[in-house]
Amino acid sequence: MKKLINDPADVVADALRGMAAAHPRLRVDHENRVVFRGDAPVQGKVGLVSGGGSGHEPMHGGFVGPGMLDAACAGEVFTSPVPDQMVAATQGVDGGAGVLHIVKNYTGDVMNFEMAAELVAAESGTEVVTVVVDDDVAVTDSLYTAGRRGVGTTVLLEKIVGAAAEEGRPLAAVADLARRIDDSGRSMGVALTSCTVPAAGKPTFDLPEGEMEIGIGIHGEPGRRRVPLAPAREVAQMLVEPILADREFTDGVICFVNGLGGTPLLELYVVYAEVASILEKAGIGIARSLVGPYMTSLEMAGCSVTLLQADDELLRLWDAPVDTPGLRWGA
Amino acid sequence: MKKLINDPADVVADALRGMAAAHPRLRVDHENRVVFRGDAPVQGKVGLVSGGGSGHEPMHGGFVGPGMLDAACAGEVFTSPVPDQMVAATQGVDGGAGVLHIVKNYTGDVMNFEMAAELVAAESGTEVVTVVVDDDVAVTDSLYTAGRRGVGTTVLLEKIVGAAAEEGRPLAAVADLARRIDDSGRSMGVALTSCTVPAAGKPTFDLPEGEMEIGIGIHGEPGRRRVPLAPAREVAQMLVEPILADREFTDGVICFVNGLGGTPLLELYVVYAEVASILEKAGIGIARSLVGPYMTSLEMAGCSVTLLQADDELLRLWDAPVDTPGLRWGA
Amino acid sequence: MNPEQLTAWLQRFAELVHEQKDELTALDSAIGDADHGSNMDRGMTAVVAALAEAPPADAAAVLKKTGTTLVSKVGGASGPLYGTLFLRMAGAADGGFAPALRAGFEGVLARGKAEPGDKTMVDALGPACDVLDAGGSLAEAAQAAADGRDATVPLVARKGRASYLGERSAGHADPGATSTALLLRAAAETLS
Amino acid sequence: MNPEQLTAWLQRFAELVHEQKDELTALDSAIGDADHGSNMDRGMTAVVAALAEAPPADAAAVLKKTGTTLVSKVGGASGPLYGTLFLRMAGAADGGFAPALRAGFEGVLARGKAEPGDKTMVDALGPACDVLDAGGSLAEAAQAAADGRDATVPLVARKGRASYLGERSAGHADPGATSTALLLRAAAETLS
Ligand SMILES: Nc1ncnc2c1ncn2[C@@H]1O[C@H](COP(=O)(O)OP(=O)(O)O)[C@@H](O)[C@H]1O
Ligand SMILES: Nc1ncnc2c1ncn2[C@@H]1O[C@H](COP(=O)(O)OP(=O)(O)O)[C@@H](O)[C@H]1O
Ligand SMILES: [Mg+2]
Ligand SMILES: [Mg+2]
Ligand SMILES: [Mg+2]
Ligand SMILES: [Mg+2]
Repeated sequence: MKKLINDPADVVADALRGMAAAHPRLRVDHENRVVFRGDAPVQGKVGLVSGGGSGHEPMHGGFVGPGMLDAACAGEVFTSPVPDQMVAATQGVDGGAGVLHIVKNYTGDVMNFEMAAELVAAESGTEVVTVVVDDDVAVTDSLYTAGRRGVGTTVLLEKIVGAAAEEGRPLAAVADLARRIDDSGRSMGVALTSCTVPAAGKPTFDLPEGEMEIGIGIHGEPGRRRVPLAPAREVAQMLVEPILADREFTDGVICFVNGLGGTPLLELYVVYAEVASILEKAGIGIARSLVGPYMTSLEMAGCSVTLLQADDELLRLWDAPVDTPGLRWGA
Repeated sequence: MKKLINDPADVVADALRGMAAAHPRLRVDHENRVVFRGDAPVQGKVGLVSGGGSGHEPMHGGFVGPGMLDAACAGEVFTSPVPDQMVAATQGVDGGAGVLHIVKNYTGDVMNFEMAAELVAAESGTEVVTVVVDDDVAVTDSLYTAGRRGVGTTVLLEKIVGAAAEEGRPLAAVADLARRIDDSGRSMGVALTSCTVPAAGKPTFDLPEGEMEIGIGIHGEPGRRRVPLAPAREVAQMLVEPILADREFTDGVICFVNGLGGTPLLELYVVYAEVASILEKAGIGIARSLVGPYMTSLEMAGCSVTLLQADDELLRLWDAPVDTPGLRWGA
Repeated sequence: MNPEQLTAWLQRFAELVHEQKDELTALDSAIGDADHGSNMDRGMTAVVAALAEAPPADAAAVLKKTGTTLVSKVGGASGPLYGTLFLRMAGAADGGFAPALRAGFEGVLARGKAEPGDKTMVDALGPACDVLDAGGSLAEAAQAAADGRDATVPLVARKGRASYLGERSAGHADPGATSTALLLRAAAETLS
Repeated sequence: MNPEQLTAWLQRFAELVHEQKDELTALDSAIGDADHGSNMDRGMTAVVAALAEAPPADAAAVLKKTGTTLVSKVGGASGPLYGTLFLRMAGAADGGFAPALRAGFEGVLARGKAEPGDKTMVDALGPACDVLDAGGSLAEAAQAAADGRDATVPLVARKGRASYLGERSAGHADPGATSTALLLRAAAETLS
C-alpha cells in the first residue's frame, strides 16, 4: 500500500486537521469529526447536514459552506459516521428552521442517520426531515437488494438544495425539492482499478490488466459485471445506455462526469466528449456540466456519469452562488 | 495500461473536444489545439499565453478564462506544443497591449516558445515578452543542468498575473510581476508511483512497493533520490526542508499542496496538515492555501508542495475574481 | 449472568475479533467494502476499554455500555446492528442469557429488516437463539452460529452492501455472520 | 544531392525510427519522460507524408519541408532541434551533404546550446560531421555516430531533461543521440 498518510488509524483525524488549517472559513469539530460552516447555525435557514464514510473527498466535507451544506460528518474510511456525530451536526446547524439530513442509500448510513434522528427527536425540539439519495442504475432490482445506492446525484442535489435553503425556503419545501432531484437523477460508474482501504492495507478487489468493472459503487464494492477494457467511446455507451433506459430524459440536463480518484482529468474530458456526443444523438441537450473528481473512491481509477433532468428552477439554483472548498462560483 | 481513452494518438484531440463541450465559455481551436477565452482578444488588455505538454490538467487549458490565461496551447502528452500553436495563440489574444508568454523551464518548452516568438516578431507587430518559471528546488545545481524545472509556482503565477493583466496593467509591469513571483516561489515534489504515457503504454519508471521518489518532476522524469516510503509527517519534512533551505520565507505565504493525479484529496489534506505544522513551528504564517490536483502528472500518485512568499499586493491579486474551469472564485 | 462473566465474554469476543480482523476484512472485500474487520475491532477495543475504565455494577449496565459504545464507535451497518443487539439485551438482562439474546436478535431484525436467508448476521444469530430457546447449551448454540455462517456461503445476498452483487455474492461467507459466530464462540468459552 | 535520394534517406530514417520507436521511448523512460520514440515517429511519419503529397523539386526544398514539418509536428526538445538541423541543411544544400550536415549541426548547437559531452544528440552528430569533413564515407560517419551514441552511456547529462537526474543519468544511452545514429545509418544506406 502506497499512501501519503501517517497511521491508517489516524487518516480521518489527520485529514480533518488539514481541512481546518486550509479552510479558515470552516469550523471543524475534531471531537465529533464534523465540518461546519464557520457561521453555523444560520438563523432562520434550514440546516443541511450530510455525511458518510471518508475516502470520497471532496464529498461531503468539501461541500460545506454558503450555498451548499451547513455540516458534514466524516466517518472512518468507507464506514458510515455514527449517530453521535450526526446529532452534534444537527444541533450545531439548527437555526430554528429545522434540519434536512441528506443520506446516501447504504444500509449503514441509513441506520445511523435513523438512530441520530431518533436521538434528536428524544432530546430536543429540532425538526429533522431525512431524504435518501438512491440514483445508481447499476443496481437493477431493488426488491432483492438494499435498494439503489446513492452516488453522483448526491453532489448535484447538495448544490441545488443548498441554494434553495440559502433562499430561505422552509424545511418541507427544501425536502420536497431534494426528493424531486433524487427522482430526476441517474448514475452509473466504471472502475479500471481497485482502491485500497488504508486500514485493510491491500486492494479491495483484484482487477486484472485488460478488465474493468461496470456498475461499480464508490466503496470498492464489486459492480454489475466484469468486461474487457474498451475504448472510452464504448465505455461511455455502457454507462449512458442504462441511464437512458431507466428514465426518460429530455432536453436540458445537467451532465456530470465524475472521476473516482485515480483517473486523470485528461481522461475525464475524453469521456465527457463521448457522453456529450451520445446525448446529442439522442436529442438530449446539455444545459450545464460538471467534470472532475467530486465524489471519489480513494485512488480508484474510473469514472461515473450522472444525468440530472433539470428545468428552469433547478438551473437557476444550480447557477446560484456557492462557496465551498470543493465547488465554488459566484462567490 | 488502463486508461479511459480511445486511441492513444487521439487523446489530446479527444480531451479538447470534451473541454469545448463542457465549457461553452471557452473557445477551442481544434486545428491548432489552443484553448481561448471565449471573448479573446480582450482589447487593451495584455494577453497571457501559456501551454505545455498535456497530461497536467487542469493546467493549462483549465486555467483559461477571465482573471487568468487568455489562451493555452496543448502539446502531446508530456511534449511541448509546437511554435505554430503558440503563434496562433499569440495572435488570437493580442488586444493591442502585447502578449506575455508564460513558459515552464523545460528545454523543449523554452525552444518552441522561442521559435514562436521569433515567428511572431517576423510576421506581425505584436509585442511578446517571455517569462520562464523555474521554481523546482529538487534541481540543485543549475550550472550543470538545464536549470530548475517550472512546477507548482506556475499555477499561482498564472492566477496572480492574470489578475494584474485584468486590471489593465501594461506588458512590462505584468512581466515584472511574473518574474517577481517566479523569484518568490519554490516547490518540491514526491512520487509514490509512476505515470504511464498513453503512447508509451507502460509505466515510465518502476517504483517498487515500499519506495518513493523524492524530487520528482511532473513528467515522470526521475527525481533526486529514491528512499523508503515514510509517514506523511516525514514526507512533508522532506519536501518543506529543501524549500526553506533554498530561500528565506517570512510570515504570509501562499501554501499550495498539489496532487500529482493519483493521490486522493484525503491524503493531500493529511500532507497539508503536516506542512502547516512545520511552517507554524518555523514561524511562517500561511496567508492563503490551495489544496488539490491542479498540476498533475497523469495518474501519478504523489504530491508537491509550493511556497510563495506573498505580500499585500500579491494577496489582493490572488483574491481577485477568477473564472476558469480549474480555479474559480468571485465570479 | 453476572457483570464479570459478561465482561469476560466481551473481552474474549474482542480478542477473537482482533485475531480474525484481517479475515473479516477479507470476507468484506469479496462482497462488500473491506471494513468489517476494522469496524468490529475498533468497536470491541473501545468496549473493552470502557468496561475496564469504569466496571459497571450489574449485567444490564455491562450490556448497555457495550451497546452504546458500539453505536458511537463503529458506524457502518455493523455499528447500529451490534449496538442494537446489546442495547436490547440490556433491556432483557433480568431473564438470563437466552431470553436476552433473543431480545437482542429481535432488535437486530427490527433495525435491519433482514430476513433469514438474506445472507446477513441474522443467519448466524437466529439459529443460535433457536438452540438456546430449545434448551441447548452455549456450545451447541456456538455450533449453530458457525453452521449458520457456513450456510451463508452459497446464498445470494438480499440486504446490506453485498446485495448489490446479486448472484456474484454467492460463494463467500457473510462477514457479519462470521463475526456473530465468533460472538457465540466467545460465549461458549466464557459463559458455560 | 538530388531530391529523390534525400527523400529515400528520409523515408529510410522514418522506417528505422518507426521500428525502434519503443526502444527510443524506453531510453527516454530511463532518463527522461518517455516520449522520444513517439515524438520522432509522429514527426517522421508526417515528413514522409508531406514529401509524398507534393514532392519538392530540389534538394533544398526537400530539406526545408522536412524541417518545417518537424518543427510543426514534433514539439518537445527534439522538434526544434531536428527541425533546425534540416532547415539549416536546406540553407546550405548547394555545397553537398557534408557541408550541409555541418551547417545543420551548427544550427543544433545554436538552438540547444549544448556542448560535446553534455549527453545529447550533439554527441552523435558532431563525430559524424567530423568524419565527413575529413573525407570519410557515410558508412564511416554512421559508425562515428553510433560510437558517439555509445559514448553517451557513461556520461552525466548536462542539458535537456536528463540533466535533472545528475549522476543517475549515467549508465543509459541518450535517446536523441540514438535517433541521430539512426539518421546517419539511414544516410549510409541510401546516399552512398
Ligand atoms: N439489513 C441488515 N440486517 C442485518 N445485518 C445486516 C444488514 N445489512 C448488513 N448487515 C450485516 O452487516 C455486515 C457488514 O458490516 P460492515 O462491513 O461493518 O458495515 P458496512 O456494510 O456498512 O460496510 C454484513 O456482512 C451483514 O452481516
Ligand atoms: N539543449 C539540447 N541540445 C541538444 N540536444 C538536446 C538538448 N536538450 C535535449 N536534447 C536532445 O533531445 C532529446 C530528447 O528529445 P525528446 O524526448 O523528444 O524531447 P523532450 O526532452 O522535450 O521530452 C535528448 O535525448 C537529447 O538528445
Ligand atoms: Mg463500510
Ligand atoms: Mg517530452
Ligand atoms: Mg463493510
Ligand atoms: Mg522526452
